[in-house]
Amino acid sequence: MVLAARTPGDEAVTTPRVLDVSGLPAYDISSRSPLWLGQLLMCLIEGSLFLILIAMYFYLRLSVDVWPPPGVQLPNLILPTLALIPLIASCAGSYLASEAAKMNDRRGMLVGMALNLVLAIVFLVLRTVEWYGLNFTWKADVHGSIVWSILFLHTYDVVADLIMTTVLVVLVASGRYGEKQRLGVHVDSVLWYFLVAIWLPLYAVVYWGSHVVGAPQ
Amino acid sequence: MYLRCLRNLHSYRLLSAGLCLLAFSACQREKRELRPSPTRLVVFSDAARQSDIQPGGRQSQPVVANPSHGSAYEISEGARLYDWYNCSGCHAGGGGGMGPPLIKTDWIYGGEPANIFDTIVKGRPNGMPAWGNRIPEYQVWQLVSYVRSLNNLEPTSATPARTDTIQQDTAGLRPRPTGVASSGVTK
Amino acid sequence: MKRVLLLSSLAVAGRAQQTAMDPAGAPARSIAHLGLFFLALLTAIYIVVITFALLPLMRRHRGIDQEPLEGNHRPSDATETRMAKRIGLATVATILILFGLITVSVSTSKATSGSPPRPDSLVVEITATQWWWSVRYANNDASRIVMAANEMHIPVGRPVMIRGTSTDVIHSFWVPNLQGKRDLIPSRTNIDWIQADRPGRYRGQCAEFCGLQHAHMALWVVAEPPDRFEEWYSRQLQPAADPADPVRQRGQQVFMDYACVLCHTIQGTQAAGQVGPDLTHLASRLTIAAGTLPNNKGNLAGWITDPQSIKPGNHMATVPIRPEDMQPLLEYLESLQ
Amino acid sequence: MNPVLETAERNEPFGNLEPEAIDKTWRDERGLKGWLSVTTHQAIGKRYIVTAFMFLLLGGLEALLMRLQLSSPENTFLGPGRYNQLFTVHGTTMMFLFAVPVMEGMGVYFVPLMLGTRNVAFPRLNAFGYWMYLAGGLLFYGAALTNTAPDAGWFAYPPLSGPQYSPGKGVDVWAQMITFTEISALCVAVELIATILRMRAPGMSLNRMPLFCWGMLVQSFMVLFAMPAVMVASTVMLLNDRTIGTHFVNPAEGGDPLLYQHIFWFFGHPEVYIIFIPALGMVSAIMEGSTRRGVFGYPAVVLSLVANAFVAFGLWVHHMFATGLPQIGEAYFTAASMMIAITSGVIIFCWIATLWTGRIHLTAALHFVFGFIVIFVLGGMTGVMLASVPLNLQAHDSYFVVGHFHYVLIGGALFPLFGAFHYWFPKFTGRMIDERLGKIAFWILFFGFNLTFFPMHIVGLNGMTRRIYTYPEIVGWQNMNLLATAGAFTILLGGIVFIANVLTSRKSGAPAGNDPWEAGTLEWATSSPPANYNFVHLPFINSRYPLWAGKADRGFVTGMRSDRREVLVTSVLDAEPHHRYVLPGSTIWPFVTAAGLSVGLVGSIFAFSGYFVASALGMIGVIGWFWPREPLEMKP
Repeated sequence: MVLAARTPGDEAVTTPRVLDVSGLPAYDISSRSPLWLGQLLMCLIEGSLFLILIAMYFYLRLSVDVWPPPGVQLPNLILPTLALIPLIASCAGSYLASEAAKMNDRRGMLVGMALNLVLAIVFLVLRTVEWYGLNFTWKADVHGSIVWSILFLHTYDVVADLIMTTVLVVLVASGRYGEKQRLGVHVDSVLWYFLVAIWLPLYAVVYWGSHVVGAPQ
Repeated sequence: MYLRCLRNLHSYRLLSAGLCLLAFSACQREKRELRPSPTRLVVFSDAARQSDIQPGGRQSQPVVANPSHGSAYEISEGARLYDWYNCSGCHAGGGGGMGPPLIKTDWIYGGEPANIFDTIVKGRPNGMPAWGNRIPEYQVWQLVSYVRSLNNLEPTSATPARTDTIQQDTAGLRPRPTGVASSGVTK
Repeated sequence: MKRVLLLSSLAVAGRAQQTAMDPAGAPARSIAHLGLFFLALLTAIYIVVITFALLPLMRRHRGIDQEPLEGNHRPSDATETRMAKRIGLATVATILILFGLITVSVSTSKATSGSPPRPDSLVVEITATQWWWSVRYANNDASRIVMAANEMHIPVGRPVMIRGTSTDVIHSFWVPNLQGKRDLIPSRTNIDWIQADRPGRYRGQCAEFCGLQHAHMALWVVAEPPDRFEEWYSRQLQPAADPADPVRQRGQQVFMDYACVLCHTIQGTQAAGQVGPDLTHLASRLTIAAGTLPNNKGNLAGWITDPQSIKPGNHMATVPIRPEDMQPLLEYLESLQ
Repeated sequence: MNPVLETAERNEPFGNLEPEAIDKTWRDERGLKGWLSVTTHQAIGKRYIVTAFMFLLLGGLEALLMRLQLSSPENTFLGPGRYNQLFTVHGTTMMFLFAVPVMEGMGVYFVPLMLGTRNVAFPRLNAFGYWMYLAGGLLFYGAALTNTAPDAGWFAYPPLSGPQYSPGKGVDVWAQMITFTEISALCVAVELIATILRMRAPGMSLNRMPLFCWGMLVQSFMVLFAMPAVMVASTVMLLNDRTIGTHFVNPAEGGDPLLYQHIFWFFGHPEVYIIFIPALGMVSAIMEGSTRRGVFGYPAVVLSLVANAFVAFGLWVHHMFATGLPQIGEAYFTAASMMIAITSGVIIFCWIATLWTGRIHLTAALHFVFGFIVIFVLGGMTGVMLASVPLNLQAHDSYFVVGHFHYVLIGGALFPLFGAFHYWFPKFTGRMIDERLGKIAFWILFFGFNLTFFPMHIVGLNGMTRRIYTYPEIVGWQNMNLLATAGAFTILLGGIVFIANVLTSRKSGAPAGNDPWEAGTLEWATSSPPANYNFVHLPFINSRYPLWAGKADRGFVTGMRSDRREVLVTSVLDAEPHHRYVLPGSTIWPFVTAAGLSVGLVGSIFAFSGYFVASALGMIGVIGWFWPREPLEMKP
């Protein structure tokens, strides 16, 4: 497809020029799709949301001497660190599904998404256990407020994405899918990678934050 | 195009019905009479004497409507007065101290608005002074509403979730499920 | 524009002093000079830019008459290059001017904000509350501490360090004749300094929106020669004398019997409320209700009877004082010099 | 009817030319359900604009009431409670319910036309965004009518706006209304970026894109990074503090009211540019159409737009100089704030060069552009003064600032917008707007504007603070205030002339034809008003101003299917065709989703569980939205 700029006054073309695009594919399951770009932009929005929360964490940390506040027990590090394993592994499921979506491999998509879902649920269970172990709530003090906000917003996003993945599993399993839904599977993986990637700094802040930048009473 | 569609929707009717509903729910909560009416400026100069004839025990009271009930502004004024008239000196933030607690408690003298009103105006034995000879009726009702709001007896939509103070209770901190005693978690 | 400026300054002359354009002290004067410099330079630039923007409306300035007319117009390359050079020059000029402005601005900022330049400054603690100002003259000797409200007296020629905070919402301390504003924030203390170089009464006002009566939260700064200031200061140190006159004695009793005593302090009596302004020297003040009304007996009576009609939403309780009690109360309050 | 079509028919028989089929494919359903299901970008753009104008009128009336109250000292026309509600609602309406949405509406309407495509990339998201915006506006004004208007100012500083000092639900309504408009703004930003980067006409490389599209692109990216900040400030911090007792702004428990200010202004300052950068694009478009030449120094203008956006995120602290920050920070933020003057200066210089070298056609629209320059540059000058810390400390929160930002916002956004209405009116309606009435409206508005806002600078330096509902006589502010009030009513008169002009011209203006101004960009290459599908044949171009370039430099795309809503996806930089892409059809699900979400979000003002209701209803809506209905496998 040659559309390079012609110099003005180029007289090679005299009749109205016609660009026939009937040969181009009618769908493209790749990062060239507008939907993929849209998903990336969604991730940017959520990314800036979480970055602001991280900035808030450190701002609040720097304005007091004792951190975490008296009475708050330092969080357990083992469980959340262990929980990273299924979380990161679940990306493999996403990757499998998104590659299978390109090839229109129904079985691959189902296996990938199922793997993603199962590992993500393991992660969520571990998170719930750890979360329940925290000895403070958002009402305790500002440390509780910021930690709970981060945990809540990330969990909320994870659950929302998992519900969409579940819907896609249902569609693919029941055979009600076409290019559009395959594109959906592909794009769904982008959001999942993002949610996993953004958790790493959030994890560091929430669990290591009070250990590393904390100061005892 | 807009108007045509609104007509299709019958949304005028819908909208006005919705607005009426909203207005109904909002009117009490958002009521804010900055200037108390003259009838509510009474001070009860003989309050202290009256309290003597009702020592102890729960009194049955005629149902008196609390004019401040459900008004967010009046509850917040009550909170301010609670602090300013030094109720907190004895009752702390509601948890009690020198005086009995006001939160989640069995009311010694009854928890109806009229009971609390009486308690404030006439005082009670063992230390509760009679305030009726000093503060006007409208402020007593504001205090009544605030005290009741501490026990969720006022609509939650009219009550703030917290104040700009140190948390009085340890509601925000809970024991670990492993059974670590909550007494180890003090603020 | 000039005429409007002139008119407005005329309107202000002879009235209350509350303007940044007539500085009465060193910091405000530096800022006003900086402002005039900015104003002159920026006005000149503005006139030049707008002239160039409007000139093309006159045909002979369009500079394209020699070029052929088409459905759309494409100026010659020479014209475009000439324009590009001019824009480049204008941009460089902009950068240089801004660099100059930043330098001047930062150096003025250093000179006018923060702690006062002299160590012998008076220290005044301002605490803002919805909707009045508590003024406390700090002193290492506790018996030399003066409490006042809504009015501060300062000696001419001596810097005054302001340590400001708030008890509830954010307020802002602004006496435009003396200094720029400084926010008063709960749980923080902000520092600033003011200085008056000539005697006068300067009006200040809360500048950060603080609720219903933001409009009626003014204070007066009275700048006096040092000896007059010392005189005022020693008077303020005195507690209120017990009234001798029976009417005033009755008035004092009224004050103690009604709710007044719950909120106000009168030193030398049992009234020690911390909620409202200190009234020990009420009668010596220029205004009542934070600059809302001139301080005279009639206004005071109106204010006590029905504060909500004068300053709707303020936190002074409407106390129903019996008519026969009112006159003694006013007499007593008027005696608190 | 369509020039592209006519040319094509005259010169070349195209294989699959089926305008009737295309029309059938892109037509919206009729009836109420159809009206609620519309996903056409022109319809939604118009809805945004009309709704935003309703809010402009409301906000303007509120301003008039305030001006009446301030016209004389110790006035008792309005009490403090009502006045505080009025200025809060006025500011909030103008920022969140008028200025941002109207710019989005213009973008939604014109970007696909200027890019030579058929719709935005995500038409359903577009519809959803509009419904959220409408719901937010209805919530806000519904609450205001039932006396639940917020009264803590449009930036709602805690602790004043916090649980203790703002009893009632007004501030909660304010905070949640922001969520609605911010969801809407984010939807538009996402779809416009995707449209601009992926759906430009073949050959429209980035450096051939109209400046208005550049403005919308830059603005959309700013929305992307700024809106999450206001979400954190209004919802996470303020609303949660008020409803569930978090402590973000409670100093007693380690919170900090200044943190709120930082985060709010990290959004709030870019917000000004979010409003103003699309306006720069409009000015450029009007200038091109009225001087018959491309804007001088196109690359410099584009770079300045982008630089403005970057710098805008680095100077929020100049709203907080009075809070007492370290001096080194003050110096940095002074410098950053003044840097804006450089990039804005370059743009202004380029426009002046455009005016000098173009062939000026003094239309009503160009009147507004000149008015814009005169007013906006003055606002810029006072902006430079405000960037200086000492001057800022005197002027901050006084009427000087009120004057300044009205010069910047009304001068910088509203005048260009009015100009754009006059310029693009033929495209909206197919008829010309009355030029004479347009010019009369301009002169009244221009005079009234300066009469209202210029005196505010003076009275501000004379010590008049913002947001006071009255002032004593002794301070001597009454003359200036009376002038300002007179000016406000002059503006009202100008507005009435403008509205009358729009209403009469819409019915009886001269028919416009496709390209009444002989302008060069693609929106003029199609009929006025455009059909639902914009172009029968998608254009492909070879220059920045294809309509000026002559037939040799533009052409048509063939081979698109007409039986489904197909668009062409092109590469990001050079716009080389990559694949065909099918846009989803009209559906009622975005409306249903928005309605469900709204119910939940309104509930969340009263109880946190409202968010779960919102999520559940929203999720059901989204599943319905994406549920496959069309033939599943796409044939090429």
